[in-house]
Amino acid sequence: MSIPESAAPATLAGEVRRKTGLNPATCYQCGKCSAGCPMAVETSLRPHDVLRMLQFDDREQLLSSESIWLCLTCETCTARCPNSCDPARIIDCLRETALNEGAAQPPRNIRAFHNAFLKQIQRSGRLFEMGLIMSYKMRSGALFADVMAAPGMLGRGKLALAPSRIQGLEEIRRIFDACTRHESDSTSTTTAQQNPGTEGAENA
Amino acid sequence: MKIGYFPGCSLHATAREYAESLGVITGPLDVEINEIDDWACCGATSAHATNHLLGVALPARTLALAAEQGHEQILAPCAACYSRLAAARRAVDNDPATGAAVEKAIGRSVGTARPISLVRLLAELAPKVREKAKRPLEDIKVACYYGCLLVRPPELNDLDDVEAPTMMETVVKATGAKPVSWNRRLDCCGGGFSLSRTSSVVRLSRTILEDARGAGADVLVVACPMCHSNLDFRQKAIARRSEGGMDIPVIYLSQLVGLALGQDHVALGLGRHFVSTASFISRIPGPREGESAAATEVG
Amino acid sequence: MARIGVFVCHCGENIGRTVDCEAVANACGELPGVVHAVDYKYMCSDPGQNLIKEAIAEKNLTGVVVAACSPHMHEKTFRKATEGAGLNPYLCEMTNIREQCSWIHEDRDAATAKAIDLTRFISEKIKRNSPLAPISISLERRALVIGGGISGLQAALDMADGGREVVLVEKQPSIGGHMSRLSETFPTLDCSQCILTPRMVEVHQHPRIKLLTYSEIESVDGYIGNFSVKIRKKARGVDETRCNGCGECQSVCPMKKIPSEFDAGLGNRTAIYVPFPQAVPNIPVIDRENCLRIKGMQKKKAKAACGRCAEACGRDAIDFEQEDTFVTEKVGAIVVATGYQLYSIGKEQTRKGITGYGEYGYGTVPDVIDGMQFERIASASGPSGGEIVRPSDGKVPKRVVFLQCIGSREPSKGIEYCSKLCCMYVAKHTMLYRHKVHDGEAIVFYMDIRAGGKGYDEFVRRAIEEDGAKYIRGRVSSIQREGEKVRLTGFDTLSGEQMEIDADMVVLATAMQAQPGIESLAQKLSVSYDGHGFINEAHPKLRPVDTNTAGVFVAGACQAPRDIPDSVAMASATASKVLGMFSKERLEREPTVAGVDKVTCSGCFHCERACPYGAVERYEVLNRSGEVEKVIAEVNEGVCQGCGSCQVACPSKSIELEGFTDAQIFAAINAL
Amino acid sequence: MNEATAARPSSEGEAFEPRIVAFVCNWCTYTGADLAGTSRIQMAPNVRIVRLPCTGRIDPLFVVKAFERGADGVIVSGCHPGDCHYTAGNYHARRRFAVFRETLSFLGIDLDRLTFSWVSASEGRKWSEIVNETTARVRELGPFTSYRDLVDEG
Repeated sequence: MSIPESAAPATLAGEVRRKTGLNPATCYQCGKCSAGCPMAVETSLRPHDVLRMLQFDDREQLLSSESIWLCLTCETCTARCPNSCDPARIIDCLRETALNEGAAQPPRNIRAFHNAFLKQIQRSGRLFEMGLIMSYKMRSGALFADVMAAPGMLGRGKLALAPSRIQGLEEIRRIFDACTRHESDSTSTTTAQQNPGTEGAENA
Repeated sequence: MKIGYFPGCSLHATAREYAESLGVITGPLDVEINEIDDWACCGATSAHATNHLLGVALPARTLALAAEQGHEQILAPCAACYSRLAAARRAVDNDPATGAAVEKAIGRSVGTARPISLVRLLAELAPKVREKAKRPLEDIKVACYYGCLLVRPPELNDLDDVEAPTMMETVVKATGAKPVSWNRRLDCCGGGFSLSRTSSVVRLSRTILEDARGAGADVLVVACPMCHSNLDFRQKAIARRSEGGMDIPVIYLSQLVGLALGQDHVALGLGRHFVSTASFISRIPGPREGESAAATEVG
Repeated sequence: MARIGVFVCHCGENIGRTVDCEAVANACGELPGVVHAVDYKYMCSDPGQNLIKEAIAEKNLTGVVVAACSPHMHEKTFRKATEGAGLNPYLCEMTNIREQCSWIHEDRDAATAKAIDLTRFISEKIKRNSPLAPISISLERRALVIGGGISGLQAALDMADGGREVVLVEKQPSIGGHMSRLSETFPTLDCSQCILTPRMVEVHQHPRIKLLTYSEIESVDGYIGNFSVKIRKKARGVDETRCNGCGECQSVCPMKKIPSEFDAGLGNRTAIYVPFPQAVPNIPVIDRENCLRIKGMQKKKAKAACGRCAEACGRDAIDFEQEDTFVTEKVGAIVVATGYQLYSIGKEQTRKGITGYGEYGYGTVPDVIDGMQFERIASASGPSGGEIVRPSDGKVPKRVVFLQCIGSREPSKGIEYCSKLCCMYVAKHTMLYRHKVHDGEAIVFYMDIRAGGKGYDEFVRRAIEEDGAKYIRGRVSSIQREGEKVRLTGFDTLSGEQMEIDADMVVLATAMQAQPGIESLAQKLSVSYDGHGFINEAHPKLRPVDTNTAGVFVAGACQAPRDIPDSVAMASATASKVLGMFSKERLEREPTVAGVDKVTCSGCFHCERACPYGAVERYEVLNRSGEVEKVIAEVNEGVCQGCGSCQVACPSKSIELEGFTDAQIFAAINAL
Repeated sequence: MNEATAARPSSEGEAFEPRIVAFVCNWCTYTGADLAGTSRIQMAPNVRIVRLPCTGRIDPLFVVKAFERGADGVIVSGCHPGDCHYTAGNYHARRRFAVFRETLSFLGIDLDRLTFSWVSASEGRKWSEIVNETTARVRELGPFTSYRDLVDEG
């Protein structure tokens, strides 16, 4: 079976196709996804631009772009794409590939949030909002954001004071390791230092 | 009807009132919800946004726990948790390679438990809600807000349609209230960027709230803690930017149903919202004095 | 002893690139009985065919095997060549080493080995072929046309002008089809009615055309030259002989608010109605679901309701008790011209596997209409008398947005093909709109403009350059009602801008689909159709207007999306095919029919039960004194179509299908 | 026994390549296979097509004879129910082969080596999938030797 050139294994599109089964070449650049994208006004690369760059293998520019991190994963593009290209899943895969290749450049706050969030799960299995906010503030430097909200939250009993740990914490750790190792087996590069899962574990 | 229950992290903290209201309406609706023992976070956006397998394995463990604890169905009131559980179910069922990797990661078989969203469950129970309603909310105009993960992606949608769902409206009508027709029902509120990119959340949630207000809604009803915090907790910031301010109470579908069933508004956690629900509650007639629950005849 | 000639074709490089034709020829050369084996670059060319003729003459061959393309392509060509050299054409067979070998394999050795195997099969089979003479059958030189749109009318007129009798069956109360609903037509902007109405009248008055409107095909029996078609004439409720079309009944009918199908739901009609002013025949029909009298009768009510039309009728032409009647027509050829229907964005769909447009509100957003509805609005005989107004409040829209490719080119909605002509009629719509609303703004969302016909692209450029239509390359994600306006969220991929447009009216260029129910008609005609319900032509280039069923032809949009100029040309093509067929007194038919071995047949008549055509008849074997010894089966050569089901059902193997006898098939299998 | 089949490459050197015979009807599946050809859809080269006017003409004995003469797998394919060019041929085939399946397994033929399918004239891709799937399945099952051993001994 001859795979069309734009999705040949060596290209980024080929890699996306291998990981997700989706073929970026099916996109005929109609712009309907970008028309409905809530973040189109704030991003330089809209969903159909991402597909275009994939078709022409602009690997570095795409993997290091900030736009793929500004995606709300709201699935509007995927729901309305005439060719079922599933841009949402493709952009998910690009973020993952970017992280694995150390090319990812998410805005600091967003990287901080994802890392804080995943570290929380590794620490107690469940989200402990106070811990999440502290960990997010440390990483993002947004020390004073929402400080005024704390009393309101406490007053309304919306802030648990202690994390609720689960028994199966070991299982959660094993899941994180397995998923990170699964990453390094299937990606071309071996290093996975950028992956938040592991980073969280380092400075627990 | 016995059903497994996956509260999700926020229902124990920032969205306590969602759990509280759910707790008081399941009784009258003859639904017994059993919290799954030792459940863990579903990973929400951060997991699947950075690592596809992680985004499936975490919820898959919950599916496995539910199956082991004898639950065929899992109620996931939070839209994000429902979406992740459905994504795990679909990945395991349709993609053998991912299924194998998931079962290797979680070290147990996933079993056959399936998630159900709260909107779907309440829509199925709508006749009972109508029959048990003690306090029909006649002249309350409600804007039903679905957001993204309740209806999209299409293959995970458990409601009646992807682009024109009516199940929330069905439940609202069952409570006696009147759903208004408005456009922003399925738009995204900014979701996981609440902390990390608040400006986007304010921009998106503002258009939603302004549209609901324009449609004459007295209250906005949601079924997702992320949407709720963006529309309620961030409403003060939005009010500063929207001419004429903004003061629409944002409550959970379970709270509205609770009100209709005559539950006390404190028990429903209606006091925990940032936008005061006092004025809205005052307009609701108390339960009909002297009439027994059974005799209440609902228009 | 068999003297077989094997001819292996390179077909330029189509075969030669992956199959070693020389090796195939050499390998077959050694087969027992093969006395001549050559390979040549183009067997179907003149020199190629001469190779066969010369070989037959020089080596007096008893069988010819041509290893080349599919028999569907050139079996007739090579059989003619064989016959030209004096050898019975049915002693020539083809091996398919192109479509079923060289084109689908890349490994040269495997493809060559396969080509040798396939050629060996047919070489063994040909040894058992017997010379056959074509069967001549009677030919009913009358034609049936199904569908009274522009294609059906044109085909009927051409055949009738060619001197043949034509029966034209139309499902709707009047002929004219979709074209009668159009305002103007591209690329000349001449008025649709002016071209069509004279055609309709010509058909109505043509001495050799029998027009059956408000009728449908009930069943089709027989075969090429001898079809017997049962037609259901649905009850109009009006006696056609008496009615003079005065229209009194319509004016008194109390049911005034029934949405008119002709006006695509924008205008209303009465229960007894004539679809449009220029209807042919100009005879009303009673809508049985909405007529108070008939509904009363169906509910067996004692007192007869309404009946005003009958009272008003001066010629006593109204007949509520009228029943469906049946007519059987004997015809030699059938032209299918049933046309198309437009895709609807609604939630309910008429075809399986098709989804509507939830993101555009499934058709619930007011002032969002489809192309046909815009034609009705723009048409002088339309609900607004030709003034462009919007359906919700009758106001003149100041900004109209046209969306191309709604349904078409959308695999996610179940339609992956392009409907070919929406680019043209959207450009036409912008012109009609701008000509009537000079200060109006016309915006078109498109992906690629496909205007490939003669004068077509110039037509679109005129809409853009002179009539000021604004073309935006991109698509719209959602359509919603925003107060009085229709809010579209779109994107312009050329400028990279997301945009929200508030329009007064939106026109969707929806996809062209096959008519609902075409599958059952195709099965009655045993004609094959594709996954979308479009009728399959026999071969896109070699036989574009034939179907695989002999004697059944296809014209117009029922075969694929097609505009009026192409439909008219295709209709005339079918007429020429039919007239060609009718130029002979009798028809010659493939002699591959079944025959009974009178000696071994025990008269169990299993074959009779297996035969779908009733081709098995009874033959009485008499003894010397004339008494009936036994009754055995006999095949009527004219009726038998050569399917072979009888042969497998026969316990004593006494009935054999010529060309596919057991000996031939087993010979091929044995060569495995 | 034809010499060509005797020398079939079953020596250890080359991997086992199954020989599959396909009995197809001329109007639907054969035309579908032609369409796969014109669209250049690549597929396994193991299948040899025998053209018959209709599946109604396919005698179950053909299937047995094919196995006897060295086939490792057989495909029988024709028009979808309702689409038959002769209106009822494929119904006959469906009934015959529904009954004949037991006899075939009684005759020692593993039913996994048999593929029955409906392929219409416009389903070129579906035909290529059936060819590839059957070839892969039969390759896994290995050569069908039981009949040939009988023939060699006899």
